[in-house]
Amino acid sequence: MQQTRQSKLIAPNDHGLVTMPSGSMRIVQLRPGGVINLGKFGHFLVDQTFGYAYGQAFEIIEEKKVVPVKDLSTEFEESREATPGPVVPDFKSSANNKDLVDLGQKIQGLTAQDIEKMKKEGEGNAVARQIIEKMIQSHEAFDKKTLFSQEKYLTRKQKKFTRRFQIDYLSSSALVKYYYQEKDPQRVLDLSEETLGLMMSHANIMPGGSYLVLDETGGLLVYAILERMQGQGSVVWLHENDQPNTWILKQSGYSETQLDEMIRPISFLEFFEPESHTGPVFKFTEQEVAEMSQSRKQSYLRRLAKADKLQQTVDMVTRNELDALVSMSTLNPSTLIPRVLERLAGSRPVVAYHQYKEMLIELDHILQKDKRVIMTSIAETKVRRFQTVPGKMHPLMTSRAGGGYVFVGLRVLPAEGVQAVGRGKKRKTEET
Amino acid sequence: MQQTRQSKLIAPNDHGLVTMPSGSMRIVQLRPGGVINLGKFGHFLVDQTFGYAYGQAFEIIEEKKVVPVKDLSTEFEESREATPGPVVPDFKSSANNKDLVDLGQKIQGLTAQDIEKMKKEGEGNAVARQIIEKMIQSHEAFDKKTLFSQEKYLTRKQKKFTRRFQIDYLSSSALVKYYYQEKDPQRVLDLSEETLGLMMSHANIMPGGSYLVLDETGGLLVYAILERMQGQGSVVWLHENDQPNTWILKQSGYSETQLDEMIRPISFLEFFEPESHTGPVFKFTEQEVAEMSQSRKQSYLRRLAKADKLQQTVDMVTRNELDALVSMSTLNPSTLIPRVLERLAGSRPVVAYHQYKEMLIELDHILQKDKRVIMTSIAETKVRRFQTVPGKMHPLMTSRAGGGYVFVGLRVLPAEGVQAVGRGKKRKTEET
Amino acid sequence: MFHHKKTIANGDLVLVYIGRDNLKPIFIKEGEVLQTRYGVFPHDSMIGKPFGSQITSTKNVGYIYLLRPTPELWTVSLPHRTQIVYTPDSSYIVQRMNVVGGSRVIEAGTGSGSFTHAFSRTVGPQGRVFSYEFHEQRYEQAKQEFESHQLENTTLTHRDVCNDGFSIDAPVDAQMVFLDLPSPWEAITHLPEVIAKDQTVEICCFSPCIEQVVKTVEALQQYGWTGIELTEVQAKQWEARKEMVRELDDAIERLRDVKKRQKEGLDLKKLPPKRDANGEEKDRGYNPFGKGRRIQEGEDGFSWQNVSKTGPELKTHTSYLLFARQTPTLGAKV
Amino acid sequence: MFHHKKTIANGDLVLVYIGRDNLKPIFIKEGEVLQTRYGVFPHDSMIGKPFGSQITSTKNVGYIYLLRPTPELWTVSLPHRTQIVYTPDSSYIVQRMNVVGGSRVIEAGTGSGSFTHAFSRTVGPQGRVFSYEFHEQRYEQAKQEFESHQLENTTLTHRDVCNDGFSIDAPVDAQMVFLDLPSPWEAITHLPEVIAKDQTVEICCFSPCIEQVVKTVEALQQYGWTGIELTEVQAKQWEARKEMVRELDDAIERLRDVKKRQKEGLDLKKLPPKRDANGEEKDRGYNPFGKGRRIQEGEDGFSWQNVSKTGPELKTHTSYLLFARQTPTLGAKV
Repeated sequence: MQQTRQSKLIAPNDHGLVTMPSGSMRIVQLRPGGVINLGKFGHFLVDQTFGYAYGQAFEIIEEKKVVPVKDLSTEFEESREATPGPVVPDFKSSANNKDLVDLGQKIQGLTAQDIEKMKKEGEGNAVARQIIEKMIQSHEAFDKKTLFSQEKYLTRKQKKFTRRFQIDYLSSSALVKYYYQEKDPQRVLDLSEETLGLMMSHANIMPGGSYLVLDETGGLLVYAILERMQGQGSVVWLHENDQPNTWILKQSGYSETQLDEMIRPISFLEFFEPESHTGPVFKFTEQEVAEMSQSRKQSYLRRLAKADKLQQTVDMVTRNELDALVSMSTLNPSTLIPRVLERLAGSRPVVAYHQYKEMLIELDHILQKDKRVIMTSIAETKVRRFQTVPGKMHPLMTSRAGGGYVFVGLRVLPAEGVQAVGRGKKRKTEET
Repeated sequence: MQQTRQSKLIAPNDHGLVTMPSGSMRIVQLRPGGVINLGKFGHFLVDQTFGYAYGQAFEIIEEKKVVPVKDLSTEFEESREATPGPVVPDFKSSANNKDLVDLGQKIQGLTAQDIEKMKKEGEGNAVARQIIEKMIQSHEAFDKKTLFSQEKYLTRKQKKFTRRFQIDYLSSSALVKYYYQEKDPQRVLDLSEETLGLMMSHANIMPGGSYLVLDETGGLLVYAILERMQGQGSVVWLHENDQPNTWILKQSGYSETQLDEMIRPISFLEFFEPESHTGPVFKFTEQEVAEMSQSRKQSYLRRLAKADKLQQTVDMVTRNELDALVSMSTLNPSTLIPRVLERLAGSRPVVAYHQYKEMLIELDHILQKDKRVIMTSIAETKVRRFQTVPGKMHPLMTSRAGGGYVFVGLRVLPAEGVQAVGRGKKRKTEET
Repeated sequence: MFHHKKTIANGDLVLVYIGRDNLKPIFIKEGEVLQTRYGVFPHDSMIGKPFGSQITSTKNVGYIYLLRPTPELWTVSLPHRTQIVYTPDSSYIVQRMNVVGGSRVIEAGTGSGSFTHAFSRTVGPQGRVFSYEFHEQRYEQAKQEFESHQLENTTLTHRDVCNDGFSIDAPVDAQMVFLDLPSPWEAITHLPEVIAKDQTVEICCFSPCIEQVVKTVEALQQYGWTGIELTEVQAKQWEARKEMVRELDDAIERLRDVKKRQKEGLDLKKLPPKRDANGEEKDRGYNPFGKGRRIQEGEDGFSWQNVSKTGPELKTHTSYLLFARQTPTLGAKV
Repeated sequence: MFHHKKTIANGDLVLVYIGRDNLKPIFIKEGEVLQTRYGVFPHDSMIGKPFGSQITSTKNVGYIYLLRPTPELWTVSLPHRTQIVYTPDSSYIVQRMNVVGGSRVIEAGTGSGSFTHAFSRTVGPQGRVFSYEFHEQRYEQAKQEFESHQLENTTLTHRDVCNDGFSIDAPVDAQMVFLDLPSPWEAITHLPEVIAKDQTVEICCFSPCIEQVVKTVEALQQYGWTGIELTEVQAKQWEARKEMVRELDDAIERLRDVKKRQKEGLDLKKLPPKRDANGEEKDRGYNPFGKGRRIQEGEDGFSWQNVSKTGPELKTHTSYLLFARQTPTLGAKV
């Protein structure tokens, strides 16, 4: 099957991630003819972005009109233009002068009249520089009297007025970052981008696999797996309701048909008691089918197809052919995971996420003693991001906490009646 | 009381921390006339170090003879001498040549004869440089063919042959680092230097205080507190045996008398049931005392003094005058801490260490609901150290794990019959 | 300011706890009152009370705690004039440099005085803190504050140490130096005049950016400081929480129940809620997880697991801490 | 090498699990045997068995597992020729750069090929990995390994990319670039020839030292790469353990018991141990914590709390990861 997601060019009706220079993000649907509102930064016509590469940054230069620009951030442009003295903003536009007057009024030690007077006493940048210098000297909010922090202050002011944004492809990373950093980490059970990546690798996700998945994030995990598989393979989605919650998947850009091909939902009842809860749908005769109304016939055919698919899924499951278990569930891992891992083929990863490490400890104890699982551990990963500005590099001062934990193990096929001769983890004995 | 610890100059009979360029450490007692054996690095006469400042680095230049040197590490000297080409070791001594031949023999692509041939074909550093270059080209263990890693390789070789060491004052930091990084973290319950510092600050340790302490490390915590107090104040040492285990304190350099003045041991029975387990010692009449043998009299006077001191300690405790609780105990914190914190004065810190965070969670739950305690949290701190070599700065690749966790709270005096009007932590409610 | 007193007296500084991150410093003064959202609290009712007392307002609605000042509490309550040094950094610096009762410490710049308080507490009456601030206004504010807080062991000087050094009329002989300056390499040149000559002296430079660290390493080397080591402190705070333990079997049972009712034609959502005698909503059908209503953490009738959680935001960087020391070569004495 | 097969066949690569950090790669060959400390394991007995099978030795003492190769397991088992890229780093890089089935990736240098395997697994049959190694011997070893591992989607080139660039006879059009080189700024200049022109291209540079990072940032800027961000990954592994819960009341009771016996003149230590019917040592007096004997974690008769513990050593630094991207300005189409 060919590649199912076009992630290169901004295309009509795509969902995309819009990022601002401040780092704030939003998910938008790029409808042809639509207008996206960026609050105080203005609006832009969606049509003007189609055909550009995802990752393109734009600047709103006039009402709704955008032009492509090189970078979302203006940092590097500023540092290239930096003058040896204190940083001086552009004083040509009256808008900026007004900003300075506003600024001045907030400062002890200088009144608005003082500032006006200084500006009148000379013209152009020399005066502006004096103004800035005097303001810096008296401004409380200046941490230290250095070029370094003045730039920071003015960069911050500048950032507020740069009307730029970037449109990124809505990858699983874009999605998880949006929810985890920006919107509501609990929606994705506090999952971070790096923890998601760790799960994908440990679960050995690759095109053509069949993965047993629990996903209470609304489909983020399923989406990440589909993304890696690019149409080849399937996800058996084990869920505790009538049908899985797919609200994130709806932003994915996959069509219903594509999703239907790749995702095989199965409820707990169907999974654990297939005999009682699956089985052939009542079949009408060809004559009866021909006599049905169009809508009734379609409904019937859909039910048949669904039952057929479910039967295939049940067969896959009961044949123990699944290539990994990847779980993001809030059910007690200690009792859930041992039950479902039985359906994995041999030498297949068991990967279980939980927001709280404490919830995975008992699972590790239980599976350490379970002959069906080896190489268990609980993994934790955290990425530290840096302010990456030449001359002023340092880790970000604050970041989102959390990110979750991942239990990892390998499902094996124990031989019958084997003596555990000096095997298993040596337990440290206590001596008090 | 005057300062009880001389921490400036290396003095006879002190215990000191000896550090090698590799970073390895050992604790030694500097006995006059003694000899300290540093294994393959040689020996040194202790007498030659007295009078130098603690922190002094020395080099063993001849059998047992040491001279003071500027720095333990030779890193900066090397980088100051660095030549533009590949780093060349000193070829004047035959010992080094031998090293190279040995090295050569380990390398595929060059035989010892090749190396000898190259050396014979020329003299001096040019030849040496060729040898090194060729070795680097063919040596498997060279990560990358750059100056950078060659230096690292040769610096490592050089470090092995530099006969330097440093003598540091045995501060609480030196002690905890020695056990935590080098010897056996379990002896200090996996406590790190930074966690110890965090406890000292949160417990508001200052000269003149009276601190209620549990210490299962053999006295490291007590020592840290005494160190901060410099003879002014006291430690009420609550322990679960006949007497506290003081094996670390024995290295402290405090005399028995000094320790006796500052430390007030009290057992659990004496603490919780003072009426049953403390009380006046049977007193002999003056006449009877005068007739005692010297040893029996001393023993009797000691018993009296001890009972007297214990009574004072009990009084301090029962008057609820203690200035902080600082606990390093392996007893269940949930049942221990609430019982002992009662003896704190109002607005006094409650600080409880445990190696495992999970052991402090229930304590936090319990004290969140305890009206006697506010501002609870569990703190964790970890220091990351860097290889601090100009041009090659990066965090250390590996470090000791662990370091422990600290519960922190503040003991308060609840008013009678107060309504908890919308107070306390808002519990996040679950909606499933 | 840092004492072992048990009882509040007139003139004392008290940190009034109004909420977890809401500590208000007040000086007790006869006749005055404290206004808070919980009502009015007369100072006279505080005098003679033990530190740590919980006090209710005159209306007896809500309450406060009267806390004894410590540097750690002060760090939470003080008005920030600059970025302050928080307890995970300051406690490590103090521990590592072996600042103890009687120590003599240099600190530049003073900034908001947060660390000055921590030093003052630790060195005690026998120790000395020499603090330097170049910014006039901040100097004035700190001066006033240190005086009203009675930091008698602290000497504050208005000085640009980078240009004009550290020397003052009194002997300094610092054993530990803490530099929180944009360009510490400029100040390092002036240190020889003011550090102790009879022992190893420790230094810590506090810089946010890597490039500053690199320059400072150079300067330290140049001026004979050794054992130069860059470090950074990563600290976290955890809170005890409870997570509902949801069992697979209960989930299966609930699904079975739902399916059964579906078959029976009941649409659970459309019916009005059942209520019990108290008017509380009763669960319809099998509802082992309290679905559809708000559950209190730890509530009876459910199974709970103790877990720990960090706050939503982590302080991932304050500054780099660069340590070094300088050892005078003293003579050996046998 | 990376397949979904369930059953072991002749010629397959199998990772034999002998112990937790002891994975031995073998190629199944009829007639051959595997020697381990547990005895002899004929390959013939492995053929036809499912991957993941536990096999006992001919002596039926001890056992091994026959594992299907994955890059993560390979990382544990491979012979290190250079410092390798471990899973916490590689998994983040792959996720962040959005490497998926069908992707085209450049990697330089190949090193020990650990990351090459991870890329190969992820891009799958439709994707391509272009790997470059300058060191001749390492190139030869990798070549042989990739061939025997049948990494058919991987093209290995012996090249010093810093001087001679990346171009090869076939089209590269890389969408992602991973540079693990001492001087990545030298290689960056050659990238325009080999990266895709119809979409944003992602890059990640892997450097241990800060100074390398600073230089690379400059070069990236210079060559039009944007969104430059420095990151580092800090990962930990935890293990479930049990800690004995020792109650204060039991400690008090034990002390009371000790004191009582002391008063009664018994010296517990001097007596020979009491033994029970099985010859096991019986506790003398009140001994709620099993003092004096070795207790198994979780042993009955004591109270236990689940805890987690990290290994004794932590990997605190592998390298800095510097990310950036390059977006071609394509025309807008309505």
